[in-house]
Amino acid sequence: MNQQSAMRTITYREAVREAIREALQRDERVFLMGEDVGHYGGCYAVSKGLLAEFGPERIRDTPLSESGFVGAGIGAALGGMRPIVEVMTVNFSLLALDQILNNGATLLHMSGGQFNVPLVIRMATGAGKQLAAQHAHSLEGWYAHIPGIRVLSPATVEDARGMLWSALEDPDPVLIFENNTLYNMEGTLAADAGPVDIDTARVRRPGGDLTLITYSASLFKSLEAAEVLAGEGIEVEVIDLRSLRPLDDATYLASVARTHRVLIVDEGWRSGSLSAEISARIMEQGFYDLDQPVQRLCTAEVPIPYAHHMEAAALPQAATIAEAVRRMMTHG
Amino acid sequence: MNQQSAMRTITYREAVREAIREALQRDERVFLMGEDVGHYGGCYAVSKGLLAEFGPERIRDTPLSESGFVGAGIGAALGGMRPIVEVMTVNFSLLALDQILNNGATLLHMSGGQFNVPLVIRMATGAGKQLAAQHAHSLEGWYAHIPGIRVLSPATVEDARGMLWSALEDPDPVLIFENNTLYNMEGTLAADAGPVDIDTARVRRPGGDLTLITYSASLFKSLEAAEVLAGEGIEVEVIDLRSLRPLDDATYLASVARTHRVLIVDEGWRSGSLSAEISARIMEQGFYDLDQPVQRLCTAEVPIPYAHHMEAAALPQAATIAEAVRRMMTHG
Amino acid sequence: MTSTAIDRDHALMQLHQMLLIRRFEEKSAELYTQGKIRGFLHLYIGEEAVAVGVMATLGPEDAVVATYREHGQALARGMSPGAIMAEMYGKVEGCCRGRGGSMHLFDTATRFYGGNAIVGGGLPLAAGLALADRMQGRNRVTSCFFGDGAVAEGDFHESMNLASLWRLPVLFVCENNLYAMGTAIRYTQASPDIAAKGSCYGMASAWVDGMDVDAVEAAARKAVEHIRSGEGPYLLECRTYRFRPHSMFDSELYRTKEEVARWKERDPIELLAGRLRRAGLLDDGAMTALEAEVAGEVEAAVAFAEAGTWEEVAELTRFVHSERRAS
Amino acid sequence: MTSTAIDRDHALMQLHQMLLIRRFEEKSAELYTQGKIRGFLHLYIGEEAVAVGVMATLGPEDAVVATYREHGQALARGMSPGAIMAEMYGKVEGCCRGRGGSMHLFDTATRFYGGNAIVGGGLPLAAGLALADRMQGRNRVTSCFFGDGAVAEGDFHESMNLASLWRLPVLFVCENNLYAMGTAIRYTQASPDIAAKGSCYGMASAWVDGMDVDAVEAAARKAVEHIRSGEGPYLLECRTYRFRPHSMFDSELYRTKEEVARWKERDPIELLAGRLRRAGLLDDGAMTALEAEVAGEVEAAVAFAEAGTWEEVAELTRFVHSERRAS
Ligand SMILES: Cc1ncc(C[n+]2csc(CCOP(=O)(O)OP(=O)(O)O)c2C)c(N)n1
Ligand SMILES: Cc1ncc(C[n+]2csc(CCOP(=O)(O)OP(=O)(O)O)c2C)c(N)n1
Ligand SMILES: [Mg+2]
Ligand SMILES: [Mg+2]
Repeated sequence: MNQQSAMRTITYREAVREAIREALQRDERVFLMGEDVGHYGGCYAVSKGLLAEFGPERIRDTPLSESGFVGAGIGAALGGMRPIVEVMTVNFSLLALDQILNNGATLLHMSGGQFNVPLVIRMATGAGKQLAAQHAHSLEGWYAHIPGIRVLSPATVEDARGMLWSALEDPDPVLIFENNTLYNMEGTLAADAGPVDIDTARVRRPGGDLTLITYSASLFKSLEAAEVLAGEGIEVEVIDLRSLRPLDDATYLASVARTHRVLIVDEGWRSGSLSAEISARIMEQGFYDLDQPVQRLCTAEVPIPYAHHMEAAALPQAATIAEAVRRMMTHG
Repeated sequence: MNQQSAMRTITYREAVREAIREALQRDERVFLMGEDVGHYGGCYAVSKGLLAEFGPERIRDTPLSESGFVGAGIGAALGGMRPIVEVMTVNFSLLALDQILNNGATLLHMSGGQFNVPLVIRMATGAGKQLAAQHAHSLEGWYAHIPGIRVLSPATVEDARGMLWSALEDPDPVLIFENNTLYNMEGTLAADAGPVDIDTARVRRPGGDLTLITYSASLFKSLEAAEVLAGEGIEVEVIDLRSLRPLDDATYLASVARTHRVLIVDEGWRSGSLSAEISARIMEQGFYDLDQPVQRLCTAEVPIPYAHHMEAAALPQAATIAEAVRRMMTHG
Repeated sequence: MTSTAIDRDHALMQLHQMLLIRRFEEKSAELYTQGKIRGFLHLYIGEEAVAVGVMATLGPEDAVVATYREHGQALARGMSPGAIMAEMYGKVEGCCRGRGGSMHLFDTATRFYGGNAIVGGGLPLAAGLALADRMQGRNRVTSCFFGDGAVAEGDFHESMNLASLWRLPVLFVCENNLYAMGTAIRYTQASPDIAAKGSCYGMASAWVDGMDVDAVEAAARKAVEHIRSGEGPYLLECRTYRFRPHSMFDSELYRTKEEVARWKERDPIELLAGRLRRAGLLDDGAMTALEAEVAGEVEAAVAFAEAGTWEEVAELTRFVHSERRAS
Repeated sequence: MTSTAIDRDHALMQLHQMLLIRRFEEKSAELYTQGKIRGFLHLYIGEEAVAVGVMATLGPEDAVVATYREHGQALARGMSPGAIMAEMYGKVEGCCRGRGGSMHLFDTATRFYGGNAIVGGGLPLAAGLALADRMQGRNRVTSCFFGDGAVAEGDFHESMNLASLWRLPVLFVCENNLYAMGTAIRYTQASPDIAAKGSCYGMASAWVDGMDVDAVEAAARKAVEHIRSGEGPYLLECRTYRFRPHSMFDSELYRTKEEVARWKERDPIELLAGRLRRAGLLDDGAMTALEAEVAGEVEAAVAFAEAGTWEEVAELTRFVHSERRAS
């Protein structure tokens, strides 16, 4: 079998579903719990079919009780299970934030190392579907502030498939954010795709002129912009962070040392976004490599509006990314 | 009456209490609501005596229902009242974060400008009292990520006294964070102290060698460090941010243009803290003024431990601040 | 006017409102498939008697807090169909300048406070609005609509307790349509008798057939009287059913066609129309005329929305904060 | 051993435990004023019968989730007094290396899961621990202690519903001491009958005199049997009173000295001791011996704490994450 034939096309949604199915098959301590994961098949149809395959104990529909079932996930993890808790969107997860921060992220340290919490929480995130101000925020970068948890942001089908496995092997809480605009995206995957490393960032496109640091759905907008810019003679190196906490400083600093210019693209609200942390770290660790100040392109600091043109205007887009790069290349 | 005699000494606690009392006297739409604000006299004794003075309708003890009573505060503000909602500590406010972000901060924009929320939320914040990992976090910088709210951080008795007035005049939600280590602090206040501006940062100590940006309790540690450093011939300009959202960029950028060196001291966890945002802004707007990279001194990224020495080690202290400045002055 | 004439006018008004909701939403679904409306669209079809029955008992000074499934409440409350439709088009002439869409209808004129898309998130607001009324000595009622799914949320519990503890003038209306998205109430409630939960909060409560607009109105009237007389809040469970999928993305794996068909036999519009016909208050001609009138209203709403304009992109950051200082 | 001998041993064990809690805490308060213990210190004095009565009904495989007022539970569960005292000193020999202090006692050996200082925050954990047991087919009980104040929190509601819906083996123990900090239950509960709230969740429940250790134990035993037989969770309200201020910072403006004095007449230790004396199972000599034994234990705990060492500052970031991979 040649390499070509060992690849297959799969959607992001299917990749997540496969990852869940396989986890359920591999380890009987694993179960999926959340609103509408069972009979409905998942709000984004991720878990469709799993109830029939694994039954209602392991594909567990919960009442609308975000704090309750996330906390129960923490308790079940303490009790020896390996729960995958799905919170429908990051917006609703605020209802469970006390459990996530004050218990999930804290118990191990506070108990002097006695009680670890091997829990995975999956959430949809992101705008772009006209779901308006209570369904469209990107708070994954905000979650990355919390010590004691890992925050992952799979952009590719390979990561959608592989990060869950690795997350389940982690002894501590891992939050996985799936951008809701990616579920229908197709990508190719090795037939034998397995776990992926969750510690490092990846250069998704090499380039020598400017380092573009991003993650999740913005990766594709950035790659699109990079393609356009390549036609103009500007070679952008595009880095996919993959893990938002901890950040893999080494990968982007190495790139900065080569390109001397940095643009960070982040779908979070600008002030206090993850892009600020990355800029600050480059300030601290890469200052003398810089030819010009690090720039950021983020979501406008507004509750995301419903109207299509307004929502689009609020977010970074391929065109505005390309424009930001061009501005930097002219002024730099 | 000379200027001297028009000043009086007051604790931070009394300053907040006076501010609340006066607001209650000035505007009958104002009321105070929260856990133990009435019969107990306030968890930090801030509201002691107010129940007797204003009665249980306006000094309203609530059940332990953070989401419920913060949401009710939002509703009451919509209904024409001017609530001051007290959440005992920022740690517990996570239980109300959905109401704060998804309703309080969002309603005005989402309703197309129809419904503003004139609400003030006060919370205690900060470590230093050995209250351990569920009572000692400093999340005010994290709150500063949310569009649609103001975030204030009074460090002085003057601000503790005056910011509440200004906050109540704001038509939109204002969060005021009172560091729990400051309540016993004494300061002097003009007898006729009134509202203070809540838009600008203040230079609390001028100096030409280095700009130190901080807020709240760290201000005093920073001033202490600056005093020591002055003895060593290092003149540190200490800036008190006062407002964490919006940030007053102009004040600190002007200082940076004079000193060319910046240290930010922030009691939040380092990654994703407010210090990152400020560093990123200086990167963007003050890069060419810098002689060396902006540095940050923050709280260690750990749940705050109980033991005194461990808690102290987790936080920025006058000594570690001075040391950080010295390092910068030698290497710069 | 004779009392029969009054009754007839009132009944026809109810029918009119329910029909308007029905046709307005049918049109919305059509427009959704055409891509004119996007985002999430939750239809109220089948549940019209609840909104219409309750709204009839409220005065203009009263307030309404609803969920993301709120076209019915908005229309029954008297909001402009054109402004609602334009909102769903995302036009600046929409009731929220196109920023909210279907899930976030707001209106100062009718005291309509959303359109809340966080399940349970409207309940604390309602308690607060009622608190403001009570503290300002206004004899108003805040009605708060939510689904059976919301009952499991902590906010339900906290708000019910607060409202009862402080005797706040809130009418809690639970629209129990037996499902929260695709999760049947037996999977969400250990004890599915929602009205009975009032007792744990010392709150008066009742349940009513939510397909019968007269029954809903009578029950709501009793509840509102209770509230206005200062006896505290009231929980009214309306047992109803949604005829359509949860939203436009739902393949309805979780319930049978037969179950849906059985409930459709109790269509609230048919129920009322049949009753009126039997009482001789409605005939084919009147029904045709009513349908035509409603069709005209829906058409006008669509025309208004179509003619609408887009908010300037430069306005994106407008209203993050107020443009005026507080008074 | 005769059954009377068993009863006597058991009663003396109860008395011993209650006395140990009492003297341990009296000592803690003293050490607090000396500055040896800092942070928040919440004493259980007056409520000893609850922890002691309930713990007697649990086996070593069962689990305990408690609040920030948990010295009583920790001691009654069999955690080492020395490790608890060292924890409050902030020493590395403490049960959490001095990181938790009084509010955060944890212990793997006795399955003691805190020490949770977010009111209500332990309830979802308890539901989850019980879920793990059920899914793994272990016939264990998770006991979960919380105060009357916690009942108003959304987490109470969500956890009660979840536990009952899924028939999870949780014993919910509400320590109703009539106050949440300084707020009397009449200001926090619209309907102050906590045991009655079980009905809204279809959960078996009862209340019991929390000053009478035998009554608590009997009630808890019944509840635990119910749970172990697979009939689902149980809510047990224990009516009790704290004799001391809420914490060391409380000036107790919210209750009268007379009220406190009245409750002290029902001191759980005196109640049991009196009963034993009347039954001829306890005399002055035995009591003196017991006091001496307990004093020795407390002294040993203090000595252990005093002899303890400080965690290295370099260890500050240890255990933010686990040091091993998951198995
Ligand atoms: C806090 C929260 N959790 C989850 C959702 C996703 N969601 C939207 S509607 C819905 C079902 C709500 O059911 P119910 O309360 O019965 O109202 P219905 O849709 O039946 O009118 C869910 C789970 C949400 N919007 N908010
Ligand atoms: C969520 C939360 N809100 C507020 C507090 C502050 N607080 C600590 S103990 C307490 C009173 C709790 O009362 P109760 O549940 O009756 O327990 P008791 O102290 O009487 O044992 C309060 C308000 C907290 N720790 N957590
Ligand atoms: Mg429903
Ligand atoms: Mg209590």
